[in-house]
Amino acid sequence: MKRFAGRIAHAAFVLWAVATLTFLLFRLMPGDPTLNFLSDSFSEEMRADLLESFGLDKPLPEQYLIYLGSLLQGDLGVSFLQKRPVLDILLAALPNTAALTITALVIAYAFGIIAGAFLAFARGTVTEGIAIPAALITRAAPEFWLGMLLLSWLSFAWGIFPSAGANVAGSEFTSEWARLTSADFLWHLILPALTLALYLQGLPLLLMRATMLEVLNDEFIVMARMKGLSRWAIVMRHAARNALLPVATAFALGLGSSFGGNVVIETVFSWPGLGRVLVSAVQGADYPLAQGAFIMIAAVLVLMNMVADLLYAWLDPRVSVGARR
Amino acid sequence: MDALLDVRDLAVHYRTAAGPVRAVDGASFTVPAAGIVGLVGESGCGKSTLGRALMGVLPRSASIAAGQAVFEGRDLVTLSPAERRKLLWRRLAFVPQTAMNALDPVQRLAAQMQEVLVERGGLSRAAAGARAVELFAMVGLDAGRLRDWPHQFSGGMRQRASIALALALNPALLIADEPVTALDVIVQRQILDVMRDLQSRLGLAMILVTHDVAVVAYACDRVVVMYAGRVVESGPVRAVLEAPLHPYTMGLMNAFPDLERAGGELVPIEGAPPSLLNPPTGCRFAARCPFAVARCEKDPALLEQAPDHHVACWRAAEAPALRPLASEAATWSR
Amino acid sequence: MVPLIAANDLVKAFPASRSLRDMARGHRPVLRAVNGVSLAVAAGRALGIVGESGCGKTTTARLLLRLEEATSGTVLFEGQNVSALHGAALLPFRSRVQLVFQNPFDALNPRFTIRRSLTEPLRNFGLPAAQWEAMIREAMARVRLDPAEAYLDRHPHELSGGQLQRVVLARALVTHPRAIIADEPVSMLDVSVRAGVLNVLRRARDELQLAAIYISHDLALIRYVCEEVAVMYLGRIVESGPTAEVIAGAAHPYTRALVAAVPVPRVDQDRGDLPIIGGLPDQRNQPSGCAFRDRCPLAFARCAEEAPPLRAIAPGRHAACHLA
Amino acid sequence: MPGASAMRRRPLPGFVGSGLGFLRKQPFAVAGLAIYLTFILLAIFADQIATHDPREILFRGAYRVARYLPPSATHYLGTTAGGRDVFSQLVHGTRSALQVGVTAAFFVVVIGTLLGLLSGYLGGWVDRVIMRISDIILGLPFLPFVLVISALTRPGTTTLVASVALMLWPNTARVIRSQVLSLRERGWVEAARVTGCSTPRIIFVHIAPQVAPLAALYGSIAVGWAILTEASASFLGFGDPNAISWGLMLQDAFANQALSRGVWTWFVPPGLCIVLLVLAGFLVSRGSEKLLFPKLGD
Repeated sequence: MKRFAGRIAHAAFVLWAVATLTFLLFRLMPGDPTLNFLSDSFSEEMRADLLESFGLDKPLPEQYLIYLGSLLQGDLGVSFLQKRPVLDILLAALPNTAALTITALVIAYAFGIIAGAFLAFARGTVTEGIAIPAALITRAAPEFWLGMLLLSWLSFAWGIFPSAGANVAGSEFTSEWARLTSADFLWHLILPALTLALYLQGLPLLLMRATMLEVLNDEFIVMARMKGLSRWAIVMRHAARNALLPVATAFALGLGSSFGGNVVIETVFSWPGLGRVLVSAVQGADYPLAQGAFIMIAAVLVLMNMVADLLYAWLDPRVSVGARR
Repeated sequence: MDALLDVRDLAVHYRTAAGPVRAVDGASFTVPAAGIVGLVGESGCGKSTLGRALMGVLPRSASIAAGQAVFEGRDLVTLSPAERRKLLWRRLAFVPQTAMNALDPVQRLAAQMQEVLVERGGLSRAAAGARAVELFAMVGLDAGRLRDWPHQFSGGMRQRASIALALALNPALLIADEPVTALDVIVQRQILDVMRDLQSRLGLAMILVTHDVAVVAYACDRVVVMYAGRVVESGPVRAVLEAPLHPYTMGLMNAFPDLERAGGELVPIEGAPPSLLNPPTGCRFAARCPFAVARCEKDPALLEQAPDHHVACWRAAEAPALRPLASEAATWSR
Repeated sequence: MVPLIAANDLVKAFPASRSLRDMARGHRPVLRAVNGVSLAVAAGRALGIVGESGCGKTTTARLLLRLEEATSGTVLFEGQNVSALHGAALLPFRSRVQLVFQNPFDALNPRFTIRRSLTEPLRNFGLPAAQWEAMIREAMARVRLDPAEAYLDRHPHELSGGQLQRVVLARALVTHPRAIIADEPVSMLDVSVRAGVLNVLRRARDELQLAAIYISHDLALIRYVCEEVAVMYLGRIVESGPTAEVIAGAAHPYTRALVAAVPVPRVDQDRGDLPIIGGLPDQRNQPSGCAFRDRCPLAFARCAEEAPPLRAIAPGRHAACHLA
Repeated sequence: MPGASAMRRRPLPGFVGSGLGFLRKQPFAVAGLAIYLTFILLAIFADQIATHDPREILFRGAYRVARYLPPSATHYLGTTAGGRDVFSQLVHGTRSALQVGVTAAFFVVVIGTLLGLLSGYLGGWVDRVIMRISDIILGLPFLPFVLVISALTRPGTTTLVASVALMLWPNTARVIRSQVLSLRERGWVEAARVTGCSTPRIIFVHIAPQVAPLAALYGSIAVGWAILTEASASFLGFGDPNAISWGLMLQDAFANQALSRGVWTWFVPPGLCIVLLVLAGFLVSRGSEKLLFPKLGD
């Protein structure tokens, strides 16, 4: 309970710091950021109007207070280019990113945990000699390049999967949920999710293997062997449960960082997610949208960092349950 | 003598890059059906390795190179893993050192008790629950503590829980590896009392691995002294500790500060045990022994020098004359 | 007797973990690891501090060495209060009071040769470089590491535990200290080499007229090296006096339990039941009155009401018990 | 502990011996070092090895730009859509990759180690301030932050290196800090205090050499991260447009339909180079990990 409260306060502090940093970043960078973000075709009058409508004509401290205030109300401003509330644009993109990230993470961790546990028992074998470098290579490869390879192979050369987007252009759905569960969406999801999963699986695999090896050397595993327990009971009940603690934490952390880290994969597959929104906003000098997307991505990251900590504490009684006399 | 366990010329080697380390190098001793046998020696003498070899849980790099260990008529060395599993915990149980995390940190004590009682003992869950309470009571733990996690226990309580776990299936032999080493004197004494009490009530056999002669003197009926991978002396505690036949045992007895023996210089054994990578030929203790003679370049056999009192020393017959010399510091400092 | 090193009512409080309720009330609970310890040791004398782990004996040693800041109380060295000294002002004290560590395998920088480890204090305390070699050799001879050349250019991992502990002692002695504090100096060593290290320690104390403080859980060891002993329980000294007298006729029930529990290497011990109840309590939940009363077989009503002060019970002897 | 005394007393080989043993026992690390060496040579002799000027637009005949040429004896990997030689771009790309990787890693290691040492040893408010700052940085999404910084300032290598260093030092600092926290409790550090060592001397003479291998390990991983980040940023169009880098090559290929045209000789090699160079860092760190933490070995 106390830990919980402390951790939330900490997350709130980090969020505030990130929001402040973002504010300063977009306003204090060398050169006039407003110039950066305003198109040359705007007239001086239009520019002044715009500045006023976005509150940019006020002194910086006042801007900051307005900024924090609207942030707390969930108001992220209006997009320069799309003339729609930033929040609406982001909320429209969020399900796509969430679907991609969660699908990929689940595949990656399911595979990584099982393969990692298996590899812990395959020490010194040929399998290990091939699997470890292979896992390292997937970690070393740029995600977008993996995506390019899969695209050119499975999409362009063999024509199995669609090469871009989340749905066939012009399709209509009764609800967002109907869209996300449609066969068309899932079909579009496969290739980007697979690419992301391929990139992500190395971490749980190597982590699971390493912690498993460490746990298998622990005295309580030796004790379990002495007790004559079955191999299955030793591995599943004792070794895996202990080894999964750090992997579970990594999952939560991975969820946080993938939300923003998908930028390149969403670009390669033209996937209409948060990262894609951020990139095009930055490229198109749509600064309220860029700022909003950045803050939302950061918020998810901070939130998941917090979840990871709490998850670890919850899973490990040594952290969550105090000593008794 | 009808032995429960008969260890003959047991050798355990560790594979290292530099060659085999002979952690146990031809150890022989017997354990009677009831009573506590102290296995005593310094760190690196092979006593812990020996305990683990008997349980069949040596690390990957180690293996039994020779010898046999006959337990209830069956050789533990040649037993198939499946056969061994049948014996483990039901006939042969283990109490670890407290400092090690021998209890699974993410499972409550009740679950760890249940596991053994149900899966290895074949009890129903209800019967296992009752038995767990009974076992906790036997070692002086409150039944309510079964719901606790291991990290909530103090060192002494953890050791009581380990003993309760080990006794769960009424084993014939309990191997305890330095069970009181990491504990404070008062807790140490309390644990030893629990072990002695349970041994006499249940009439089982125990091997108590320790580096502390005083623990042996307090808790054991028999003692096996190991040095550099070998047994150098064994027999009833009284015979061995009151009239040691091996110079190493004599040295160990004198090296201890004694609460009731006043002042004077302590008698150190100069030098250090030999490397087990390439152990010297002949008597392993010769390099540090003040009584070494030319004969000691050859291996002394472990012989029955007095009734039930075995020793591996060429000069065992002269022991009564050597003992007073061994109690003087000048003898050892050369 | 003029004490060389003395402690006056030392207290070390650590912040204990706070519950939400504590926070709401602005309450800051503390754990007193050391709770009003006073002691004094003269040159050429040795005091043993004995007790179970968690009794505060190691913290007391660290407070005496100024490795930790006391919450209150003072440390006096040669009559001077050194509690307030910091930085360079502390250096003279540091060079005069040295520590022998418990774990010899951990007490020497693994990357340094023995010579470099012994040179460090000489350099730090600003002794002229011309004297270094002679002082190092003197220290090595004092701990009976002969010939010194056989050890000086080696690294710690090349030496055995007994040899390492002698090097640790040599490092403590190399700057010619006046007082030495040894925290469990042999508990990590093999039994057969313990006696050698203890002998070297005792000889060094006699020859150099050092004031020595030994920290140990082992009364038998204290008996061998110390004329005086102080028994600690939950941060307080509960009994003190000449070692032989305290062991032979303990006045505090805790001391009696400790004496009864000490293992001795002899057969036929009829040592009866241990006169103590249960295990060490959680420091946060100490009983009212005497801290030992819930484990004491002799406790009576007064023990719950009133904490017994440490008072003189015989010449040179003190105990904190209503029955003493 | 079985055989502990035997191990303890076995003399370790000297520095040279352990170096040679390292090569023999750590095939991973050797492979990594070999890859590094190859790329370093490529970068040094890029002008000699490259067959063309990587920026030069090549022509076929008088006025036809030589686009999408297949691999041949003159163009080992063919040409780009803009008529430039792929192989020459690849070779010259080594320079920017190494430059970005090494400088970023250098700053990550220096900042991270220094702050980790101070935070871990000094504790108190120094520790709190450093850790709070690192918390905040860990709350910033890595790649989006780099993109925003690149967009708000002049895009280029310096910006990239600076933002990568700024984002990555907390990881190193935290690991170094926790190592220092455990080292601080070691007897020999305590001994240094008792024997009158000044705090800077304890930190830099006694403790720093112990954490150096760990810092180097994080450095070799940071090399990879920096290169990957540069590639991603370039791919998204936030790199230095005038540089010749693998990331830009991939962006060029992607933007010019190399995928649908199946011009794999254009987009596969730069990716492979990135993989190899990043992998080299992982291999070296894995190799040295075994050397650093023998307990993990067996």
